[in-house]
Amino acid sequence: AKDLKSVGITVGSLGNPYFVTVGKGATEAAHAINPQAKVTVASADYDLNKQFTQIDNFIAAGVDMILVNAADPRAIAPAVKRAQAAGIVVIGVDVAAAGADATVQTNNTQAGEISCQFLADKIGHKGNVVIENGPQVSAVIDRVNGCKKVFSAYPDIKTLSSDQDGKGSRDGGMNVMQGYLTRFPDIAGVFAINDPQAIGSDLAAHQLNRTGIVITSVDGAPDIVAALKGPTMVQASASQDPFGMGKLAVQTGYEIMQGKKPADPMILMPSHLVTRENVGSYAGWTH
Amino acid sequence: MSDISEDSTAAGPTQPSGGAGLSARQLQVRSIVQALGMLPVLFILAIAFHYLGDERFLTPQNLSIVAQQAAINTVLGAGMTFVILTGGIDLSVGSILAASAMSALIFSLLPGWGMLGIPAALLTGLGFGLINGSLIAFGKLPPFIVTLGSLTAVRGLARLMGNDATIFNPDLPFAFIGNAAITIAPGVRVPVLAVIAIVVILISWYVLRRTVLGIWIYAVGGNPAAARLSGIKVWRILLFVYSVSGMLAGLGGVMSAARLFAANGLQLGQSYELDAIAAVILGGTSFVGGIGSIWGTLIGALIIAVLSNGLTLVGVSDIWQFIVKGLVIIGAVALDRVRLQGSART
Amino acid sequence: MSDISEDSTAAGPTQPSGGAGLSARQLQVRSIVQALGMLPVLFILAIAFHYLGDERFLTPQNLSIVAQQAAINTVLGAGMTFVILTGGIDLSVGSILAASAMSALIFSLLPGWGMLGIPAALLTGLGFGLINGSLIAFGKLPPFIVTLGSLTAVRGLARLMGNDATIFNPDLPFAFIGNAAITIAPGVRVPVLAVIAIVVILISWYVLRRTVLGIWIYAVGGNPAAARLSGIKVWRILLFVYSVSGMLAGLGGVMSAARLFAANGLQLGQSYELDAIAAVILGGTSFVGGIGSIWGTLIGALIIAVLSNGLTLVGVSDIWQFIVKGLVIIGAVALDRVRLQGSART
Amino acid sequence: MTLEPDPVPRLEMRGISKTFPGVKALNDVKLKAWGGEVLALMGENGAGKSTLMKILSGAYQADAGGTLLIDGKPVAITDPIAAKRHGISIIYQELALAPNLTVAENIYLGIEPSRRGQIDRPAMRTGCQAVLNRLGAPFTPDTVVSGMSIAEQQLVEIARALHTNSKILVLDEPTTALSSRETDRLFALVRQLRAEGIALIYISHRMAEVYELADRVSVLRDGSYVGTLTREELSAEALVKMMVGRDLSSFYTKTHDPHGSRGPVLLEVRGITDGGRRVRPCSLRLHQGEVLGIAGLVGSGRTELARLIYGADGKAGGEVILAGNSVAINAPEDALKVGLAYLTEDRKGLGLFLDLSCGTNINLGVIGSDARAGGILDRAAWRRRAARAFESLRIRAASPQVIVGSLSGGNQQKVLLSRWLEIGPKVLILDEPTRGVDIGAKSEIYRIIDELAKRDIGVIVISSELPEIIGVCDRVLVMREGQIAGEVGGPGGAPITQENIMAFGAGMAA
Ligand SMILES: Nc1ncnc2c1ncn2[C@@H]1O[C@H](COP(=O)(O)OP(=O)(O)OP(=O)(O)O)[C@@H](O)[C@H]1O
Ligand SMILES: Nc1ncnc2c1ncn2[C@@H]1O[C@H](COP(=O)(O)OP(=O)(O)OP(=O)(O)O)[C@@H](O)[C@H]1O
Ligand SMILES: [Mg+2]
Ligand SMILES: [Mg+2]
Repeated sequence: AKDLKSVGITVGSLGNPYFVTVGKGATEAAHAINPQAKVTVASADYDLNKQFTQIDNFIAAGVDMILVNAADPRAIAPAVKRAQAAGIVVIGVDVAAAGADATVQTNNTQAGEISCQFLADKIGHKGNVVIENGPQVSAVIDRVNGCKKVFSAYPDIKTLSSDQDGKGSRDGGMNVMQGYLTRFPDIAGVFAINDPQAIGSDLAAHQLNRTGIVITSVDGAPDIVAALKGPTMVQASASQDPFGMGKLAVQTGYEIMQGKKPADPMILMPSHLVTRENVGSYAGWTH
Repeated sequence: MSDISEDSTAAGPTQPSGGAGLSARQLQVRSIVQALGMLPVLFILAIAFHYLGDERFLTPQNLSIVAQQAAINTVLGAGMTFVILTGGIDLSVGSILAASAMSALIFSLLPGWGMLGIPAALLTGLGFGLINGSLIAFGKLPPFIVTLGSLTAVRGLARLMGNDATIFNPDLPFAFIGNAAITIAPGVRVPVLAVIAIVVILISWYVLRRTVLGIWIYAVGGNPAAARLSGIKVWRILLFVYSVSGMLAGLGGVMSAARLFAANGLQLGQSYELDAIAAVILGGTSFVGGIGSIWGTLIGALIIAVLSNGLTLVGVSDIWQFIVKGLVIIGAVALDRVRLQGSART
Repeated sequence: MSDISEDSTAAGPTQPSGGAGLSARQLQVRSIVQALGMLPVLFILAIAFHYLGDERFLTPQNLSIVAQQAAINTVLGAGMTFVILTGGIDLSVGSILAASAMSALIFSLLPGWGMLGIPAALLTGLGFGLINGSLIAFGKLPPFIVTLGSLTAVRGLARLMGNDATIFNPDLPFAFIGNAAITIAPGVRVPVLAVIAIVVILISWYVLRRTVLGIWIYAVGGNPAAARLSGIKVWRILLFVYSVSGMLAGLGGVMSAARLFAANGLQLGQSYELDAIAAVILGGTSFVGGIGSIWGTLIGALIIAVLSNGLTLVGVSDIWQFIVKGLVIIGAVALDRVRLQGSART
Repeated sequence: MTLEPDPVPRLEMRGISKTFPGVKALNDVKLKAWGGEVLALMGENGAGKSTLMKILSGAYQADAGGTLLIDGKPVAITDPIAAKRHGISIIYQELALAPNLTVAENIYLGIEPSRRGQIDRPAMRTGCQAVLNRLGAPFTPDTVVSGMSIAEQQLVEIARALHTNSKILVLDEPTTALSSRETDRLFALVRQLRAEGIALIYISHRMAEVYELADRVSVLRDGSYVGTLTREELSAEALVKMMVGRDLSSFYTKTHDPHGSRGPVLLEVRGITDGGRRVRPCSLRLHQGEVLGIAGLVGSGRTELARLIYGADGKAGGEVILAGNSVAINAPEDALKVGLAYLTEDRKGLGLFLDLSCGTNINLGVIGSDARAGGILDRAAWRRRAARAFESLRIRAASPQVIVGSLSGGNQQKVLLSRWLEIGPKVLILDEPTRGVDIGAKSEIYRIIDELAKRDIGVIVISSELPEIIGVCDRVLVMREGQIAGEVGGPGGAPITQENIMAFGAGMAA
């Protein structure tokens, strides 16, 4: 059997704790296979050039496996090919990577759907909603599409805006939400593309003494757990399992190294909704 | 050869007979015009946004939001003004803000001692500022490179402090800093963040205009060699300005932590340095050093905040926000230039 | 900085009798030392990474990767050198690179005319450079603000060009630029990207050192007022340097497009300006203008690439990469300063 | 003015050496100065005078081995503050002001009156005004330095040095930009300070000033001490011989035809004005082969007039006619194109490229026209011209590759002058052409002016040094308050004398 000596991981941004957790899951899986295995996690900051460079560096460093969270699912293809030519197994994580041996990702469209379905139900299928967009990466685009699909099913739900970038961060979400709240006197619900934005939006609403807004998002991050338990307007988050994702990616990659290809190279991890009701039993990101 | 020279001077030494340089009065006027130079731009923007945005811009509530959004950049810009007045630059403020916010949150989690988060953040900022300043003052290294280095290194440290995760504290003991507002008149509430920013501006103004230190800062920026020959300890001035900039970045960290209840070593403060520098330069402070005022920086920071807030309010899409913002920044200085035309010699 | 440097042997008509300035020989040595100043740093880094990284660093394959990684930054740095030599700055290169790469890809998709992508990108870059240059040369606006404005505005345009999506072309007609290598000796293959970078450096060197234009660029940077009084058309020089910087950013766009087969208006080229400026300043070019050399920029760009590549190779974690990178940048200039000590005038 | 036979000099420097990277600027120099005397320090450009004084003021550190005694006690001067503490004040040759600050702020820089850190501006203003009054300076304490002319800035420097009570006052070429009125003022002050018992060290290249003021003269040559002459021993020949190491014959030589056969009018300026801010409508004519002087008090607008003619500043009205053709001059390059050149009075600020080599500075005006096709430098021409300039102006530098910033002031001036000589202009305006230049070089520049006139070039000389104006010019215009107040010399005009010029300059003559 081929040995797993080192793994290279390149992710969109290590500033997002989500990807840090992916890295931890992958590290645990790698160490389970070979306690001496070296795992390097690099942050591409969503720059394809940087990501290519990192993959080249991994190739030069002679890793056995690369987990790539592609800055662009299609455009990553040449780099994937190069790595495979050097005999490296390439696994896409969180986002598809064209040409990769396999991809492990959350079903983002589904996540957007369940989050917005919950929102729609909570507001009684009518009223003004806002989709607080984020950096245009495929995961975000999928969530927004999933969400839009749900909203469009209800003629009484009106989407006021979906073209503002909350930058995926708390203060980005807060600033954008402040604008929304000033602009729109009547908002029933807000779907934020990730948890930090949702919390930022909640902070903004609190500050402006606006109540009764239903906020939902996607991620199930540690801080949303606290938010769901506390006095916030955040009602639900479609959870992802980054730790499990990293683990599964390495395990899948290791099997491919041993010659066992998965039946479907696209492995979708379903998202579960974490709500105020079930948050007590939610295990969170770190297993 | 001195037969006629006596009486001609009797005409009075104070007489700017024919040609002396600009008088202080003129200069003061010019400097005020320059500092307030961008005020018209600010007003035009505000009015435009008000009418384009369904008259929602100039409401007390929204103005308080704008003030809040401008506050952190104003504080960073004040520190940056000190630095740029000496002819330097500080690229590391965004990273220092992130590290200080991390400090603030880490200490805020100490049971019973949560308020320690504030001094911890200030000291973190001051510490990094001192390191920057020492390298520049004693090592005589170029400020751009030193602070570019610490932009990178401090960013790493900030991430290390939180183990690359977001630290959050929903029960932040100093949350009022980021969220409370002070009622200064019936119905007029000023956010604490904005009050802090105004206090920082006032102190900066006092230091720059009313103290010896202020003159020395201007002198070092105007002609470092002359300052040195006058016996000014240039290294002290440099140490001071970078420390101030660091400490104010630390204050920015406290403000940001208090506003968000959370901090993240990687994301927080990314490219804040550009906004701070933009505020300073929009405010008419010169990159070569020695010329500029703190009021300009305040107005510059307000313009930037008004732009972001107003464009969102009007519903301009994110893409067009970029384009419009860029053009307005250029347009603002261009306008300023047209207004001040013909005041410079070669 | 001895501008016409070769014949220091032709002992001048006057003798260095007693009190004269530095001799030409000394000056030349100093200037070479300055330009090559960072070479030792480069060597030390390379050797350290080689031994820390299981002897993988100094392999032909890895060196070719490093060369490739340094290539784009070198090209941007060359343009930036021109700009900084005149005392200016160009913050917009990253955005221009993104917009040009978008142009390259959009045109590359025209059936049968795909090669048009190259001139399209170059012209896009040149166009934006010309706009920057015009605002600075004719509008007399501060370069920092103008290019900060275009950093933002051009970024928006780049996103607009691709409708905020990635444009992808797997059959890029000029893919060889980003992927092929030229065999210059048996077993020694140099990536085309690196060849382009070297050619750009050579041409820049020629322009700066062997043409009238080059001397004018140094003159404008050294003393713009004197340059004007000497009859140099300062506006032309400024227009030229910003156009060059824009066009080279366009070339960078072609290189990036060819390497990635794709371009994205939002993500591509983010904060590349900082890397380019860092390369220039690490290379010993002075921010105030008038002093510096293109070779220094090359070495600066190589140091930055070696650092990124080496740290990953050695398996340093992302956080520590930040910290180490920052410290090495500061350490490098500090070392340089120690080496050159005692050569500064009051 | 007899010297008290005080056995202990106020200041004694012994065995002072100073090495810059690549240059030994001073070699085992000694110097003594007593209180109540004016010691003139003389020497050619680059002899090391300024360097010696900068060591005294703490701006430079001498090489190890020298000693410095004040009132017989050895002292260590490690920085400018230490020098101030020992009562040493200095007026630097190269202006050392912060241009963005006001006069008062500059004068008090480093010694601001303050109460608990807060500056006492009224005290500063009053103190400053008092010194300005003593100097008769034509500006206020609140004037910002960056808008002032070089002469005015020099007055600020002087005011700064005078305003502290010092035991030793060094004046390094304080009068290079001053006209006779300010100079007289300054001299009166110097005499007064001497009477108060202060030791004054006075550096100048103007013989007349040295004769007038000096009690003793010490001479440096090539960084070494040559000797000291007392007042009784002082003679031009002896001094020149000590400084230059050879005899220097005639000083002002006029071999061109002053005005016997006047050439045609080369340059005519009609009613040029900047709108009345600095220059009210001025008209003048310059003949072929004529040397036209422009005299006037500091701030009378001479520089501004020249800059208007040259196109350096925008004019509000007026016409420039060259060789009978009206020419449109809107920028310096337009002036250069028609053969009109202007040498600035501010060589560091507006003239030289301090970080570029001497050769490039010399060639800067002509590299464009020398260049081979495609703008490629003609390096042979570069070397040829640089070598020629070095030879003809006796520029003291190791080679043309040396950066100009490391040269002494006088040599820098020669480099700048040769830039304009190389372009071969038809009309050359020289603004304070001999600022800070030693006698050898001065006579060289006078010879060149004469030479230019002989080649039918029209030369305008703006100078604050009346002997110079009188010595080299054929005709002199006198400016006052932005206008041409009168004319002396020329065929049928009043003779060129100090009295005549000053009468117009001060507005005494109708
Ligand atoms: N850029 C400027 N801004 C404001 N005032 C100026 C400027 N330049 C010159 N002046 C003033 O204009 C007057 C005329 O200056 P100018 O330099 O022409 O005088 P000048 O006769 O050449 O005397 P000198 O050069 O000896 O001072 C001076 O009083 C000077 O202070
Ligand atoms: N900072 C410096 N670095 C290198 N060389 C210097 C420096 N300062 C002065 N020199 C050199 O030292 C020598 C003496 O210069 P200094 O300025 O003392 O001459 P000076 O006698 O004052 O001449 P001048 O009459 O022209 O003012 C010159 O050769 C000069 O080039
Ligand atoms: Mg001197
Ligand atoms: Mg003058």
